[in-house]
Amino acid sequence: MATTLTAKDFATTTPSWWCPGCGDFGVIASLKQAAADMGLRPKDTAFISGIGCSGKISGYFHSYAFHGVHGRALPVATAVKLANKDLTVIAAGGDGDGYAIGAGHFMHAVRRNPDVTYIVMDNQTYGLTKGQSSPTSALGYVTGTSPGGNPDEPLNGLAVALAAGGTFIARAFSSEPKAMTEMMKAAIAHPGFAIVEVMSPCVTFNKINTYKWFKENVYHLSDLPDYDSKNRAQAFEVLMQPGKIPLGIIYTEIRPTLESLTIKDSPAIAGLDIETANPRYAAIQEAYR
Amino acid sequence: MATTLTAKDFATTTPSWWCPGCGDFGVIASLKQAAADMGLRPKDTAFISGIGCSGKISGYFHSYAFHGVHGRALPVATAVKLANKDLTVIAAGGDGDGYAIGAGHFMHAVRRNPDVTYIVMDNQTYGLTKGQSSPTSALGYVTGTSPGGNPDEPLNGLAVALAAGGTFIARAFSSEPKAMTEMMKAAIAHPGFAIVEVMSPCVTFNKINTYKWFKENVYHLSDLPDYDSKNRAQAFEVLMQPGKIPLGIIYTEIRPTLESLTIKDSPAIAGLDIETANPRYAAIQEAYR
Amino acid sequence: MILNNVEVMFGGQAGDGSLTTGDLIAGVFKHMGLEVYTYKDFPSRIRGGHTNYVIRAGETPNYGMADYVDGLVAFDLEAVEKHIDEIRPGGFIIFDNSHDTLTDAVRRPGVHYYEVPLAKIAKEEIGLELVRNTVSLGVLSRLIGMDEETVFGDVRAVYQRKGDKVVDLNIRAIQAGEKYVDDHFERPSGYGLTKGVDGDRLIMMGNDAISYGALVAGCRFMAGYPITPATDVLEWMAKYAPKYGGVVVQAEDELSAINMVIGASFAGVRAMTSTSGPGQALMTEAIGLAGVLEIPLVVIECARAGPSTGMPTKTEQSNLNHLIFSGHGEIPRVVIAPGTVEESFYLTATAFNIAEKYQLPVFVLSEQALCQSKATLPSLDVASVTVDRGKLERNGHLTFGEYRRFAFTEDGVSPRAVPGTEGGMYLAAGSEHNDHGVITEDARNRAKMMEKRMRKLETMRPELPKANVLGDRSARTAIIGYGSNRGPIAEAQDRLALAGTPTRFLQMRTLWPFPEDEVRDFIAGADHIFVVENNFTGQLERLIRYVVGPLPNMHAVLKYNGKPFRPVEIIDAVASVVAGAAAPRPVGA
Amino acid sequence: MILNNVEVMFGGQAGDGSLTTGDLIAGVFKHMGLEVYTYKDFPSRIRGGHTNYVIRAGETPNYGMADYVDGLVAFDLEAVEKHIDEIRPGGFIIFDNSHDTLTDAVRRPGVHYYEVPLAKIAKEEIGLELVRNTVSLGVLSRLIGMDEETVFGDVRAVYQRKGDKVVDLNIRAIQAGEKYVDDHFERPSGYGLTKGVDGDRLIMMGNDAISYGALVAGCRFMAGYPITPATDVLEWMAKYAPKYGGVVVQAEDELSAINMVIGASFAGVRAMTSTSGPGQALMTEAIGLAGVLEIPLVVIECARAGPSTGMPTKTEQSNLNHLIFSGHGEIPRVVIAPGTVEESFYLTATAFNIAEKYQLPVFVLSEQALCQSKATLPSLDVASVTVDRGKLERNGHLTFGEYRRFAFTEDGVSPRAVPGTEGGMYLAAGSEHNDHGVITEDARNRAKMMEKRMRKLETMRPELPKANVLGDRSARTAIIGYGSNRGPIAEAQDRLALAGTPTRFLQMRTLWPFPEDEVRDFIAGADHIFVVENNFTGQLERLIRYVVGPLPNMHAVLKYNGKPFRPVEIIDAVASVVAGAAAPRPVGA
Ligand SMILES: Cc1ncc(C[n+]2csc(CCOP(=O)(O)OP(=O)(O)O)c2C)c(N)n1
Ligand SMILES: Cc1ncc(C[n+]2csc(CCOP(=O)(O)OP(=O)(O)O)c2C)c(N)n1
Ligand code: SF4
Ligand code: SF4
Ligand SMILES: [Mg+2]
Ligand SMILES: [Mg+2]
Repeated sequence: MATTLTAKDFATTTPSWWCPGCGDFGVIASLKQAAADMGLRPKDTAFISGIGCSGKISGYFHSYAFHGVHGRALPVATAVKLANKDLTVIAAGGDGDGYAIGAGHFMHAVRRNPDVTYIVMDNQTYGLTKGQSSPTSALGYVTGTSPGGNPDEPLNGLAVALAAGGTFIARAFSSEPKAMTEMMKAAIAHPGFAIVEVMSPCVTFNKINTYKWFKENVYHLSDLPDYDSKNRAQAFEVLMQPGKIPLGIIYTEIRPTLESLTIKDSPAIAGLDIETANPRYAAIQEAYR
Repeated sequence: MATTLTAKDFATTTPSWWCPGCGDFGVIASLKQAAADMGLRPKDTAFISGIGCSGKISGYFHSYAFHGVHGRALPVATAVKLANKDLTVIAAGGDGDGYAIGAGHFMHAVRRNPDVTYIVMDNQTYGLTKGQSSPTSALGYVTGTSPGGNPDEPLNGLAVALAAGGTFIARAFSSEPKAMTEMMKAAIAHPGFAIVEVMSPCVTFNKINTYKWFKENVYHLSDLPDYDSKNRAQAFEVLMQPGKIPLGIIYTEIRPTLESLTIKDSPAIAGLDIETANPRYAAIQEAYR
Repeated sequence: MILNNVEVMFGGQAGDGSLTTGDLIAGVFKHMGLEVYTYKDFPSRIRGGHTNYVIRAGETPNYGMADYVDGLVAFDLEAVEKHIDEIRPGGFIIFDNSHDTLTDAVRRPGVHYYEVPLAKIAKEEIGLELVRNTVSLGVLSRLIGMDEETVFGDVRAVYQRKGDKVVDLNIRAIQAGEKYVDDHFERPSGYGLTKGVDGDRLIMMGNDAISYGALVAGCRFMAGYPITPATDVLEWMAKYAPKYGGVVVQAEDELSAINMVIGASFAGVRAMTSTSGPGQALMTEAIGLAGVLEIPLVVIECARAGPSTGMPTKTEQSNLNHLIFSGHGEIPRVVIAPGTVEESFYLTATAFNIAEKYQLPVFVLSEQALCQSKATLPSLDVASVTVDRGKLERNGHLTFGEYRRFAFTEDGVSPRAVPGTEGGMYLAAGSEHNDHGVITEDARNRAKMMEKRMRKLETMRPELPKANVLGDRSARTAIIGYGSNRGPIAEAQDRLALAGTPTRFLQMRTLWPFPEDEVRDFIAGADHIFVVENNFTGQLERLIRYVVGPLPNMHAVLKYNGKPFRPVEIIDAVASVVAGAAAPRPVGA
Repeated sequence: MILNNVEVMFGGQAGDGSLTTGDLIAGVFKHMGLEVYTYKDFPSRIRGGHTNYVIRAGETPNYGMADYVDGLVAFDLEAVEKHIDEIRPGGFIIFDNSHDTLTDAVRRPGVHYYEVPLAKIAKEEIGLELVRNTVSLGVLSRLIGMDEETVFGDVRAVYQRKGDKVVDLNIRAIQAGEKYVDDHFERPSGYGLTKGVDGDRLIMMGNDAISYGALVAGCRFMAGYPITPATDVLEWMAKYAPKYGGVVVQAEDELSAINMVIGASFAGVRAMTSTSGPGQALMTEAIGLAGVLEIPLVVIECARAGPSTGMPTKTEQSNLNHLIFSGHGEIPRVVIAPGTVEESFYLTATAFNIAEKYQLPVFVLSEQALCQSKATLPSLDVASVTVDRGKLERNGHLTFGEYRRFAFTEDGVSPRAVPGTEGGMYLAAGSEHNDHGVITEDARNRAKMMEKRMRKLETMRPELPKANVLGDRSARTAIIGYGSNRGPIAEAQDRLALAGTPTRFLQMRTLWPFPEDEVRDFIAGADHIFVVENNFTGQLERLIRYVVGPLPNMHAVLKYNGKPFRPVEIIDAVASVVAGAAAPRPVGA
């Protein structure tokens, strides 16, 4: 069926549970547009999300959607890709889901490099639990759990990904839909683990990192005349630079995917016929005589 | 009691469970020497280890020792330091303990920067479970769980620590005891989270990364004329350089410790008198009238 | 005319501020001298989605909701649609007809409908639609006869810190509401309130009481990870603990949190964490570690509806099995469950003494309907809380080599040294170890060590919180329950008695080690035994069966739809069986 | 003279190669036509520390160890000291006196001591101390009369791939051992072996059989994290699965492993993981997710001695409570337990059908004494294994909107679509959801969904593996047990019968949903009921009590020192009670 789909075809009938003005609306909009532009098929797309306001996003994207437990979206997504390499696999979650409870899986997904796109919806707070500090919250950020100000240095997820061997590292801003859509398309097209960290403001709880604040603190790598997204040292420099938040594709590199090294060119596992017994089974026990 | 202690005073009577020739012997030897040189007191030292051959080390270091569950040494160590900031707190574990199951905690301990010294005994394999691949095993490393060769890019723990805001990042080699001892002293002296990754060969299972192999693949930063351990970009460069393994203090930086930002200058919590009720308790309920 | 006894429900959309107004009303009732209980029923989202807040007031304490709602303040039609059948015949609805209009489908005979353009009044007369909640308060106040002075006083107290303008705004909003009633309706004959004396009382949430109890018990370290409905405790401690020299850490996950608590306790500090189902599940491995290391710690479990993410903001008692039986291998552990906000304070304090005296993990089990509900209670007697640290060797001087951290003792408890203590150095190992703490796999030592650890479960029994027995001890109908069900059960008891079925009620407060004698003695001679709990499989009933066997006359009264029991549901269940039914139907199924 | 029935123990230091020799001897016994069982008792370290390997051979299958060891091959004094009291009167010890010398303390009347300088012979005559194990094999072979041809044949087979030099070395080592016996001792009259036919049999570990069963059942995805004693399964699958188009992932931890398994199953692949206690504990939260998502998966639990790290290489059955009751909220789940290596194959295959037909997690419970023990068994009938994927909608064409992933059905099982299927798109959410999969907190839907999920536990009952009943069904003495205790119990039965106490034995193979009728019927009319298990609290006995109550004549026979039962221990426990004791003493305590 070659009918071309539009963004609307990736919408579900479920009404969103997000607050009016939440940055996450921009994310789902760009994602649907990207899916349509790339000619994805809902039936061949798996969308795995974590837990959080952000995690609700899988319910709003028409596909084989999975809303698992907190922090485990990446192990699920990695396995879905291994189980059926013909699927387009996208994972998404919040800064807490991905960088706090999911931090270990994040690092390992990066080094394994499965062909999965991972969208981190970063609002620098825990939205769904009503505004505690998150791994990306600023030092001194005052919340219910940090009335004296957050004492923890914010975690630089993208820098960590770069150090862990990331092959596609990008950052978008949810009020720049066009750029975000293009970035998502590039990420989905990237053969390997692609991270898109989206600055997605929480209008209800985060009164510091607002749309306005971001507009004042972001800049576009495309504006740096000689920025080379293949240069890891340069990528590290812009990522570690305090204060300024770079937007755009920060780093890309091609190395073998997890599937290519494990399943190689054998067919998608999910398609195998396991109902009829394999004649080679019996031979195995000869080793135990 | 100002009697000066020797390395022997930090030994326990428990016979080691390590294989003859294991790299871990060098680690405990250097640690005891460092403790003696620095005038540490067993009663004021807490030594927290994970699970693995490496994790057994806490049983061989005379102190308040803690041998917890797999991968959780850092949360325990961080809390011990917060609970009694007057203690010298040292944590240790293997590459699996610290970089696989403990990866998330590692990243967060780094960013929190408690005054804890963390020794990662890296043998690039899972020793205690008989030689499976670990997060630091080379690509293609053949083991029982990876008969087709390890498909996962090795994890660069120190680079990740650098990206996550590490303040003391160093690497030693267990057959260079003197250098290792000095490094441990510097790490313990460092006011903040200090990581010493020790190349500690597993003579029983890892037939690739042997003492010989290391001797051929390591180099000393002290031999680089203009290497500056305060230069993060330079640190990133040497850490990401494929093939060559730099030894020495790779990066140092001073920023406030977790204790200094939370407990500030109030006394050690463990010393508080909680047996006698605080007169201010009653006032709290006035807010609930 | 029902005097001084009313249940009001605020129904609207999440985040519309009805929580503030609900709290305000709860305060007004208290200050009028009434006993108050509140219940929050909100969705797992921040803004939007139907939410409701029940405030109940009476002359005697009620620890739960009534059978029906007397007055519903509905900010939209959905609120009426969802709750119309919970309105007591003769009750009333204050409906905001600014945007929605009432449909015939929600009309019931005997229910009074007061249609008030709340939002419109707020917007046009006060100039701020947001204050429609306060306008509704004015309307309600007039209809049921709240004490105006108290209302104004509380409004001032609440909005003070936002400045006089805001105070004035809200005062005017109330007056506008009152005026609308005066202009359009006459006061319903149905309800009335008289102002009594407030007295030496408090009003707080179960989670506030738990936190307060922990602080007073000397808890100076808490590590946790946010999770509904347990986050309140973490936030309360984050606010107060530092003022008393303590520290609170928001960990990166629950695995870290529980291991931090173990570390802090190892170092000699009274430590705890608070969590709910999903986090509790992640703590399973470390709880086993605490058990074998004989490290004292307190875990606050604020249960919610599972399995998995389930319904995060709804109440359930489906975590009991997990607290008692989870984990590989066998360790001694304690599970205690307060039944009221007041008990939440005292039992939490007790938990720390048990944990330290017996050197093991103690779970304080609560659930959403109790831990996030506000209730009035007598002022708390902080002076009555004592701290008993058990066999703690601190700053003493032990003789290294002689000192045995895990000495085999008669009561199973061994002297506990903490870092900084001369001569007390030892290895705390999760691997099996001998009395010195040295790892060994010797079979005989292993057996002895298992017995030593498990022995504590027996030696501690006399010190465990006893159950409350309510009602008529000689009644032939017995009811057993715990936690938030104490309220509805006790209330059901009164009415059952009036209807000729006296009952006795065992409100269990220690659930593990299972108080076998307590239960056996209690059910002796009962014709019918009802075990009331909010879960599907009858987890408490199963534990009782283990002790007394599958009794033909024992019935689990179960509710697992996320809502707490209302008394009438228990009454019906009991009555049906007493009247000959084989077994009660699950409630709300 | 005991013919064709011998239990040999190799005792030395971990990593000294006695495992290889032990396996070699096990092979020799098999090839001589005997039935073999082996038990590995090693420390949680790689080199050094006392270890021993028991190889038992007989004419009829034994699924466990005998009461006593017939012959101990001791490479050091420690081995003799540790095991001298396990030697059967009339038994013998082959002692390597190269470095140690026997002390009086280890001399026992009736035990024959053959002192042989094994290491010295190996070093001086063969030129390689390492082959002292093989020398000892020669000594043993001669003493108990192994078939030389078979021995040489097996040695060749085993060392072949290491080249002719190594083969030759080992052959010479054996001959040296034999010669030493001929020169110094006469063969003991006590033991003898006759060569029979090997026949159509296999010899494998429980973990091999489990893995093989999974592969044949169509398992094509496995994710796991190494942990003793479960790592074997991960390594077996890593070797074979790729040859059949599958993939095996070593995850970064168990949290990742179990979530990967869920992901693979969501995508339509038969998936499993294998772990032991500590890892199982970490999987708790995700198991609840699988339950509410109705995702089929198989978890292999190879139990070891807890709590916490405990004794990682020792056996225990203390994880049953956890598998059944852990987790917040309530989900349907299945626990089945093979009792032999052969059953390990067939029941694992069955587990996958149950998991997929009922769309839930199925645990295959084994323990160190079974999963890491080798035994002889009839060749496996791979053709008899069928694959039933239940209501799986694959590559079909569903009508989106009509399709309901969680449709309310009579049997509780709903049609399961997997990615790639047209029209089957749905949201798999761990939050409560309606039949379409849309998240909802509606109370009525919630109750219905809980009932639908839990209903599966009832509809599946007819398909669950039935228990084996062994012994005299009409006997008045009943024994209940599962897993590795099948062997010692069955053996105890024979001897109890000879001694005048016939028994019936229920070897349970389905432990959850608890087979209430099976157990009730079995114990009906028994004078005494013994529940034999390797744990402290009597976890299985507790489950039985739940069904039938605390029977005065039901006794838990417990052993929790890390060692499996020997038949005599069960016999003594039964005999003591039959003779009037109130209750059996814990074994080895
Ligand atoms: C194991 C577990 N712990 C805690 C929670 C509670 N919880 C739900 S969402 C969340 C974090 C939300 O923050 P983030 O991931 O940044 O998502 P956001 O809501 O900000 O989009 C937490 C802690 C949970 N659901 N499961
Ligand atoms: C939760 C849990 N999973 C798995 C194990 C089994 N295990 C013990 S040590 C270990 C890893 C050892 O590797 P490493 O940390 O590198 O230490 P090494 O033995 O190499 O020094 C594993 C997987 C465990 N003890 N606990
Ligand atoms: S709380 Fe914040 S993150 Fe959550 S939906 Fe509202 S605005 Fe978005
Ligand atoms: S197995 Fe390897 S890591 Fe473990 S003790 Fe032996 S040599 Fe060291
Ligand atoms: Mg967030
Ligand atoms: Mg290692």
